[in-house]
Amino acid sequence: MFKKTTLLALLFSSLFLVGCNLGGGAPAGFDTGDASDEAAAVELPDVIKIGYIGPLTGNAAGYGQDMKAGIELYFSENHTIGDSTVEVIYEDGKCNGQDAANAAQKLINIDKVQVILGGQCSGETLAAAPIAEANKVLLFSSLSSSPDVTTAGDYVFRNYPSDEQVAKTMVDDILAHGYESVAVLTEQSDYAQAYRGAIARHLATAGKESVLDEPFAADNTDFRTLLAKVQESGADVLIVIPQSPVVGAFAVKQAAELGLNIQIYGGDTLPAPDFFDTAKDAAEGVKVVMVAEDPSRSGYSEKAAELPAPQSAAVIPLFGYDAANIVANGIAAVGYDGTALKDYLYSMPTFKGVASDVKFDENGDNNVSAGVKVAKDGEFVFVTE
Amino acid sequence: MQILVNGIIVGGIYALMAIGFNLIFSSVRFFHLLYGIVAVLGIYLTRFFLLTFEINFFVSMFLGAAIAALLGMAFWQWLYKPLMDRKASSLVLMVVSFGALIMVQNLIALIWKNNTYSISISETIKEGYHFLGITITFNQLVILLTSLVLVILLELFLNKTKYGMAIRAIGDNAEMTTILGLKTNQIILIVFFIGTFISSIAGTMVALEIGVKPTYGLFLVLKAIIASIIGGIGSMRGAMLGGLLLGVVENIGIYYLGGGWQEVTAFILLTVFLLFLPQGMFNKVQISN
Amino acid sequence: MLLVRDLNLHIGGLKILNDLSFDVQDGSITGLIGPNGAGKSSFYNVLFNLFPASGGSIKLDGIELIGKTPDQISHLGIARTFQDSKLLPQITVLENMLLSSKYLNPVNLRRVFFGGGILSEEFENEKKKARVLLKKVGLEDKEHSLAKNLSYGQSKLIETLRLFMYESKLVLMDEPFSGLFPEMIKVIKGLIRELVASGRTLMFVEHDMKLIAEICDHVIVLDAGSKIAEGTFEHVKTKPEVIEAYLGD
Amino acid sequence: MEYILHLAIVVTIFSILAMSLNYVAGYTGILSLSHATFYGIGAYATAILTTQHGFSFVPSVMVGMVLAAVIAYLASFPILKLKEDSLVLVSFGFSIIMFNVMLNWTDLTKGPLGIKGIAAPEIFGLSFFSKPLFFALVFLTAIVTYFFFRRITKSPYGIIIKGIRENRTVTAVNGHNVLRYQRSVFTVGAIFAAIAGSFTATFLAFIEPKLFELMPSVLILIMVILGGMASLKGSVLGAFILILLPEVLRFLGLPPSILAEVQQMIYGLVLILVMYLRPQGLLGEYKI
Repeated sequence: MFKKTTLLALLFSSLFLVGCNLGGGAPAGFDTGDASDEAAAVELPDVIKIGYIGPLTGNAAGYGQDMKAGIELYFSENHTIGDSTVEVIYEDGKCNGQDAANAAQKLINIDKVQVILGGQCSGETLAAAPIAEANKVLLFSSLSSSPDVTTAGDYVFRNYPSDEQVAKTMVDDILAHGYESVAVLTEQSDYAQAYRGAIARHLATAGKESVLDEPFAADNTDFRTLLAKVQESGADVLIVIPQSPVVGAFAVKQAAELGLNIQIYGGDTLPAPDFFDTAKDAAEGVKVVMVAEDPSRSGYSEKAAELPAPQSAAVIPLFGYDAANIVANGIAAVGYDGTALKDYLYSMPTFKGVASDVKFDENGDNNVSAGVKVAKDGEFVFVTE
Repeated sequence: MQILVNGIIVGGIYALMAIGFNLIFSSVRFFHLLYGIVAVLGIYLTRFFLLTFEINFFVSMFLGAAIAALLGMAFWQWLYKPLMDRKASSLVLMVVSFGALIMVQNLIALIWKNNTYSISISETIKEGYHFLGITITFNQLVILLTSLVLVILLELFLNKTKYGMAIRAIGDNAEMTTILGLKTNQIILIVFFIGTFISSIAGTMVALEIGVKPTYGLFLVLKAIIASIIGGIGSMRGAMLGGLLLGVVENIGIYYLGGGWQEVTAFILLTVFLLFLPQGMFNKVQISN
Repeated sequence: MLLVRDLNLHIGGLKILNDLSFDVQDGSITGLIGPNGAGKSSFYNVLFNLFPASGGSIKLDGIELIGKTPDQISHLGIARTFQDSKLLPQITVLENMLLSSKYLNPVNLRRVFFGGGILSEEFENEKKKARVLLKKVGLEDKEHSLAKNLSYGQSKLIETLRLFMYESKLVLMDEPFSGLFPEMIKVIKGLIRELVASGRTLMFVEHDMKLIAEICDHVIVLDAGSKIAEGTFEHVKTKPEVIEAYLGD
Repeated sequence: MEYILHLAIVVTIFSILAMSLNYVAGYTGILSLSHATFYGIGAYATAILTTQHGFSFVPSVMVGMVLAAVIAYLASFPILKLKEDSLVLVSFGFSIIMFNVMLNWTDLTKGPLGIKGIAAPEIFGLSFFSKPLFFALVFLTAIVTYFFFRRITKSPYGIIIKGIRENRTVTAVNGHNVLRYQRSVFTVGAIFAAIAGSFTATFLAFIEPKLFELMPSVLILIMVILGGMASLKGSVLGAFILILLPEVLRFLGLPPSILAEVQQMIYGLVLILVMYLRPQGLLGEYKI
């Protein structure tokens, strides 16, 4: 009995000691004064540590791994910034807030990074954002597309388009093709639900309303009953926004089996080999709206060729590549400091990346145009009209 | 109408899962939560044979199921039996089973990744057959037929063979089996083999419809448990009807409440049965009381 | 003290208890005997409403017990033991004893936190009482052992001992002697005498006719849920229906 | 060092959860798989009230506690009608239903998008934004929680609920209203889970339904089982081990691609080993 008590007392007191002494003087976040003006004379540490948070395991791992591959490619080409070597520390955010928050704390406090590339899922970014803000660390997300990220904080940036933009392009395309009644099926995930809201808003702006708008359970792959409902609703176009390619593929496959021959639009989560493995020939003609991938851009094809086969879409690792590039440029220009980097990003001229042009607005968002692609012979190609 | 058909097809798979689960539960009397994940392992093996050696679908399915079934026996012999010999409570066995479920699930994820994979018989997606205002696909016909054949074979086995009768006896009374001249442990091993075999086949049917991923282990065993309880644990016919009812109710739920509430309908059904009809539709044994 | 009238218990199509009627006199020791399955333990269970009676009445000093919950019935002054020792295996011997304690007011969270020490004072008294009892039977060193670590005889003993923790009027015992060695039987017999001496009325179910003859002043014989005889042991043992019931068993 | 402070806060919050679940599961024998639901109710109450209705922290916690109590009390009616395996199943079903409510009632909870920008607690004008202060607050709450449950379990009340865990019939026959005690225990356990939820909401500043799904409930139960049923100290130890385990793995240099799986496999292994080697848990006496 005595032993147990002692053990517990030790545990608790060690926790408490840590809390009171070691943790003392941690940034309280009140003083926002010391904006860095030392940008002119850039002094860099011997080793520059850059953090990464993204889903490396789980359902969304494809995106996290692709992004990681892009970042790895950049730093394998450019080992150093100035004279300093670069070390990227990859942490698994598992596409959820709690793990991303733990990872952010670890990166910021143990590894002392000034820059985190990530998170990739919006949930990761939103949970990591307040920690990054409080510690004045730059959080550069490439993939989080939730509109909420726009206002997540001063230190939060992304080079990927917000769902808001992508949804507008989709709705415009649907209206341009003269479809009358729209059915919308969205997965119960942050990304898909944000998308759903954006679609509804853009339809409303055009004076329209969907004839069916239903969420489906996360990772659900049995769409038969929902598709029967779509059929009954008399929709002539169906929007499916899944979190992962396979989920979307099952919707497409089962629609074909049901004989539901209407145009299907998907989110930018569809393009992946997985999608075609499952949907097979039913994929033909499915349209997706995503960031305007432009293979004619300088560097695009070369870099794409050097990367391992993407698990999501070819353009994803290139956004990672660009993000790494921008951050490296920033560090070279203003030094290894979160606040200085933040100011640099807001004021930097348009960056000509391999994936897209990048120019941040006052919210740290980047205006990238989106385009419509259609599935043809096992891959998505841009519609040229 | 189409909703009903969808429900019956999904329900047929649940029914198969429930039958295998029931078989095992009535001989060992604890929740064998590993049941689902071993079936999932069988599906991955099926897919592995299908893709690597390009063997016929049905041959792969039987190979996968047989290996899974051997694993099921191994789990009984080396995981549960030592605890059963120590007279551990059914809760302990359930917790151990859950721990093993987590381990196997993550092992599968390590080997084959976390993604959803699909399995298909043919290389193209064909539109289903339409008649009487409903649509049914080739896959679904395969599912219905396989389920039917399996159920008939099992009924014959349980009623016409010495082993089958021993299995039915063991649920009620362990002494009976000794009278029949068979060792209890042998019978339980056979039960694990057959139960797991059925679950793996049922799992492959699921994969034909909606694909497979590591987390489906828990999903499948939950459906099997719910269907068994609805039908009445210990009763084969109950398990079948329970599975069908569950499938139909779930699909009606999706239709009227919306896809977001899919999981909820199943558990409401379970709660209603546990509270008001704890012995299920065909009672044989009442659980925990 | 206890009036049982036309008591019935039907489960499914089975008549477990059938129009049972008898009285238990104040301060008496009443034996409830009969072959296996006669309904002796079932009577206890119906009395405590563990099985709901299908009809009839049980009155304790004029208060109807049918329809009351087990805890209410206990508070009216009835205590009981179980056939197979129902000591709770994973709590200590002392805690098993204290589970039978009654406090002046219901034990609830308000009294735990804002009772002004009254509850803890009562609690300490109960603990003292339990320790005195344990000491009396020489089990004081087992106070903190888990009940599952006791021998069969010891747990039977504690089961009887804890009847003293509560000033009950009526005590129902279910085979307190079964499976015990003679010395232990002697100890428990002594405890039973003390229970009676303290003014409690006793009922008990027992198979050993010698013990029944020795202890009981009144005997009720059940067979297949019905009372077939009643009176002193000497009286009932000569009755042909009693002999038949036992021989036919 | 803020990282260690961060982990200390997580451990402390989970200690509150594990202790309160131990009160429900370890002491009273109600093996509930819905603890994370009440944790979520507290978190959402604080998140919604402070971000949208201008509540300050303390009143929002109180609303969360009341809400959790009411919902737990109502849920206890179906859940406590059952025992053992079926109770586990129905409590699990209840948590699935509540998870879906959090997911689908988007007007209130914003569904899968989650709620962000939850401010740090402010009590009597003192802001707990800084980590050490916040830790002190959580730590104090954990100490209060510990002594609260200790006081109960050392009183006659504790003996009665342990009796209920062991055998409802015998406890009832000894004059205790079993159902009333069980309801009270279930409700009080839920209230403390809600407090932990309020802390988590302000601590992470962002919450989403996923945080309160099945796995957290299971994780808390594993903490209780590992630490020891009916041992409050054990629960603290369980929380300590299971929260720190994955963090230690981060430093082992395992490739991140297998980290999550390995971590989960260790959870599974821990469960099996505990059941085989020490079914009463590290500091407990009671075997399930």
